[in-house]
Amino acid sequence: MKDMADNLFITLVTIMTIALSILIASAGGLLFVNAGDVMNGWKKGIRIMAYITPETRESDVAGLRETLAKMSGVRDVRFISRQEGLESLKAQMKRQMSLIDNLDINPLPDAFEIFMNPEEQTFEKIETLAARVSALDSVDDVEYGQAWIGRFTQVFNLFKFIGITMGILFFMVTVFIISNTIRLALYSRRDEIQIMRLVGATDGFIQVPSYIAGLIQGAVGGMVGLIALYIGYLAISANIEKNFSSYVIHIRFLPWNVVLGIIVYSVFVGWLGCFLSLRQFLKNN
Amino acid sequence: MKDMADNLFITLVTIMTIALSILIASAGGLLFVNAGDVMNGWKKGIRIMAYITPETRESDVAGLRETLAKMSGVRDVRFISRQEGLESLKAQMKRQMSLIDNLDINPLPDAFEIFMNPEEQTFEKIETLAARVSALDSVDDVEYGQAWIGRFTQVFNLFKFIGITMGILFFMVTVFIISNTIRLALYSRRDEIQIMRLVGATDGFIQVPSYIAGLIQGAVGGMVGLIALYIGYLAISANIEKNFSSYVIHIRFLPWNVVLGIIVYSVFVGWLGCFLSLRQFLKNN
Amino acid sequence: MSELTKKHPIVRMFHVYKRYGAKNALADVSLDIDFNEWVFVTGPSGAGKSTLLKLMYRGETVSEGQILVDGSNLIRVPQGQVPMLRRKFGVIFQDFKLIQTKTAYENVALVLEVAGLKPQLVRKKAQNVLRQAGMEDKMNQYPPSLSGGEQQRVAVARAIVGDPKIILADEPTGSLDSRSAAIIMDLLKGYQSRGATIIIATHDKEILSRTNQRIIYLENGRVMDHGMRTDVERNE
Amino acid sequence: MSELTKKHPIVRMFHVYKRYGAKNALADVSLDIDFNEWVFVTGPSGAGKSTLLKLMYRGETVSEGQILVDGSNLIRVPQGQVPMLRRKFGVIFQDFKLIQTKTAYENVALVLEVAGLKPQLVRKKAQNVLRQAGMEDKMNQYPPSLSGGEQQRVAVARAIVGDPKIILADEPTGSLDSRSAAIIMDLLKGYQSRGATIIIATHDKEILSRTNQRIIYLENGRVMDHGMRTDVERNE
Ligand SMILES: Nc1ncnc2c1ncn2[C@@H]1O[C@H](COP(=O)(O)OP(=O)(O)OP(=O)(O)O)[C@@H](O)[C@H]1O
Ligand SMILES: Nc1ncnc2c1ncn2[C@@H]1O[C@H](COP(=O)(O)OP(=O)(O)OP(=O)(O)O)[C@@H](O)[C@H]1O
Ligand SMILES: [Mg+2]
Ligand SMILES: [Mg+2]
Repeated sequence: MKDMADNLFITLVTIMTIALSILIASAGGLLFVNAGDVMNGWKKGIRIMAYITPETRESDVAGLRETLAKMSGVRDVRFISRQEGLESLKAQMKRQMSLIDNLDINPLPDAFEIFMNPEEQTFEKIETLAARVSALDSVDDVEYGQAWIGRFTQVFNLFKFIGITMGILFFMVTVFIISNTIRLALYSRRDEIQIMRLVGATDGFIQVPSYIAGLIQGAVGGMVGLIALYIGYLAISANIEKNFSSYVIHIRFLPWNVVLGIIVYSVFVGWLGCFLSLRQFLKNN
Repeated sequence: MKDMADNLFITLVTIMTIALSILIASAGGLLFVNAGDVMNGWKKGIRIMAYITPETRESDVAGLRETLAKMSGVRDVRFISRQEGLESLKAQMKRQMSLIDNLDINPLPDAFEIFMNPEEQTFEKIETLAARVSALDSVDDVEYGQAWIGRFTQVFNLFKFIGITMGILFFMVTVFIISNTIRLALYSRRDEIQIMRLVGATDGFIQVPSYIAGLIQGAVGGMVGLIALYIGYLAISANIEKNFSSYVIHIRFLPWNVVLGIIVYSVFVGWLGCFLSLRQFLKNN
Repeated sequence: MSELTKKHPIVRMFHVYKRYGAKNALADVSLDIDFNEWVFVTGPSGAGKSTLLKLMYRGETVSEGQILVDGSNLIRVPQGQVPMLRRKFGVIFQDFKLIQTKTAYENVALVLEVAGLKPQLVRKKAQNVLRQAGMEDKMNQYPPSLSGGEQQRVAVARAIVGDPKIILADEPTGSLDSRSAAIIMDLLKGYQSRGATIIIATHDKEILSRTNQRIIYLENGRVMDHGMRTDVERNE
Repeated sequence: MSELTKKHPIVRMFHVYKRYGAKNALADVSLDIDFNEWVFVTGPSGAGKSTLLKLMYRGETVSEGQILVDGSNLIRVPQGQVPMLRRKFGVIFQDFKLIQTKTAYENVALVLEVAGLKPQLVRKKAQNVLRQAGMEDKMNQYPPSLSGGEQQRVAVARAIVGDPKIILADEPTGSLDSRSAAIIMDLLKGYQSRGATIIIATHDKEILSRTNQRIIYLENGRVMDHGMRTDVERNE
């Protein structure tokens, strides 16, 4: 059939368009998955240090631990003696080692290290908890880790928000471009469709091949996009590993359920593109 | 003219496609411009600390300064006395202040802080310079700031590489999608074009309206894309400013020459899309 | 078809108007066409012949008046039933309306596929009817590579392949030499004898002068002459 | 056009073949058509009439043989000069080939715009020729809203509007009643009297039987009869 050759071109255009949309969108997804990994790594590092007043008696420390452990949002509490504290400080300060070597006494207080449940770890929650811990009698002072991580969480959340907004936008854009591609394809078939109707074809008969084509194009486009992403991923991660050994975080590919979701999504997009363009086309032609 | 209504749809599709391509590509550009700003800010912070051996005489220090200042890639050299060093250390360590208060003597050596020319500031250059400084007799030890910034530069360069690769890919994708949209539009006009040829129209006569349309579509699409980007920029920067006051870096819009370049580029894309599709179309039809 | 046979009108029109803007393409047309009848519709260019046929298969809808086809009132046929209505007709369009991207064979077979026939039956019927129209050896060519007359014969084949109750032929011999035209007319006569109703719009003086069938003469959208079957000779 | 007038051939064909695959659409056709002559081409459906005309304006290229048009050898005309060659012709295509998305007026005006005429002149000429073809009141309609005969008259108007040297008319009256057909033939006669050469492919017995012009009879791609102008009566 001659229309196969004509249609082949249009089919390829549609598949390429879907593949590119999926590639770009899922590259964004890959970025988020890995940025999320990094964020989670950092989040695990967030803890609140509660420095205990020197006057606190040994026996009260156990009570304090209980109190802290019962506070909402707290996952774990660890006691760090002043000796431990000095050791870790020494470990942190390589250069200024001599500075610590010259110490006569240990100036550090005992402390509790408080870990939070990662799910509940928002900037606000950390601040609230820190305030409540700080209000306790036996607590001299509170330091909640790298405060910038809290800030960073907010920046990350902002980017997540931008990402989701762009994702929705991108979804609409993809559907738009694809339904237009399909509509242009139908457009070049409008004489044919008109004639089919005149010889008694139902809308169903006319639509079925378009739907089948749409679903196949969606599936193939999605897979091509993902394969391209995977190749890109391999190239980049190889590059990163070569240049940075395991220094920088290990990047991983999209989990298989997301991959599956993307293919389902692209089939859906193929279908939706067909649905929208066919409905409008058959109404107007 | 009735074909205006038909063409209007195809014209809108083309413009929207160009606008979306430009939006996505220039959003990437915006990200890079601002990431570049941040990087440059960080780069300015990179310096090499050269700790001077305690035995060095006062008079030799001046000579050392000269030697350092003459080294290639060095922009500025600043002497930091051991007193100054201790002060800044105290400033850095809020919590462990008591630790320093308990010091009997100042354990720090005198040092030179060496700043590099930002243009020449690659990771390799920093390492080379540090090695050469370290080889000097009067230099006890060398510390080049936050080594991670060097690493970070490399990550950034990798991303820049990915960005440029994606940019080129995106350029091709844009041209591809647009030339296909235009080709599909021509496709639905192929009877018309064939008839025009039969009544003696030259290829030029047939092409001119398509080219004009292509250029206008390119320009309008580019502008629509940039306006959409600007609106998005305003929304996001307002959001950032509200949430983080001036804590996070101030983000800026694309400089005007880049904006101009993008419009020129989108006009060029419109033209190229026409050129490619027309050339092939007129050959085959 | 003697005058004694009881009439069973298959198409009935009552005061039908079709307007395009201010223009009446058809005005106050009333007529009955009997089951198994053979009718010619003639008249000058732009008289409304094609419009008359279009209204019957609901290619257009009436502006005013009523049309009954095979007992059902066209304005009452719901949109979803229009394909069923159209399958009662075999239409030879004035401009052929062949699908340019399908071969002659595929164009003909489409009618049967649309009706849901089995593939082997489709093949047999479509090939058979193309043979009758003298297009056997060209059935794998695409319309643009066929001569005008060849395209017309494919259009005829497509119209009759589905064994429709009513054949609407709009200028079915306009692109044909007299020998090819005679073959087509014989083909249509064969279908009539198997029970079909035949309605032909034509300018062809030669065909009109030879017939003893009813001729409906249109001018400016109005029926000027109902030409009963008995008045064989017509003065144009 | 007496026999004494010296012949100036405007179209010359020498042993022309046109093959589509194994099929000869035209075989060994040699003929001369004189400047200002009026020639009919006839023959059964698929004989090669349209193909013969297509070769003249280089709608197709010959498989073998040579064609001279107005002194230039068609196979030597470079691709870039084809538009110029085509402007010498006014072609009435068998399937009209009107642009569906342009009005009747725009379709006719296109020929003049293509040739680079001034807008006011375009308007005047196009409207004038549409009036002559009897399409004055429908010139702002689109082809799909015109009747078959009306479309054909627009096609005729388009063919003559550019004052071409040669008019190629492929079945120019196929969709027309005899009165409209007579108007078109008169229009063409007027053009001949102003110096144009007229070549008409037709089946129309009525027209052929009335003429005293040369008739070229094709069958199976071969010229069976060159019909010199003197032999008025033809046996088909
Ligand atoms: N969609 C339309 N819009 C406006 N006018 C129309 C439309 N369709 C048909 N007409 C007009 O209606 C009139 C009748 O058209 P119709 O096609 O029925 O004529 P016809 O008798 O078949 O003529 P012909 O012999 O030339 O084919 C014509 O004048 C035509 O211009
Ligand atoms: N592109 C093509 N490919 C294959 N065969 C073709 C092509 N064009 C024409 N033919 C064949 O060439 C033959 C002559 O065609 P042509 O159109 O010249 O006939 P014609 O004399 O004009 O007939 P009609 O009176 O039916 O219009 C036909 O049999 C046709 O099928
Ligand atoms: Mg008609
Ligand atoms: Mg022909």
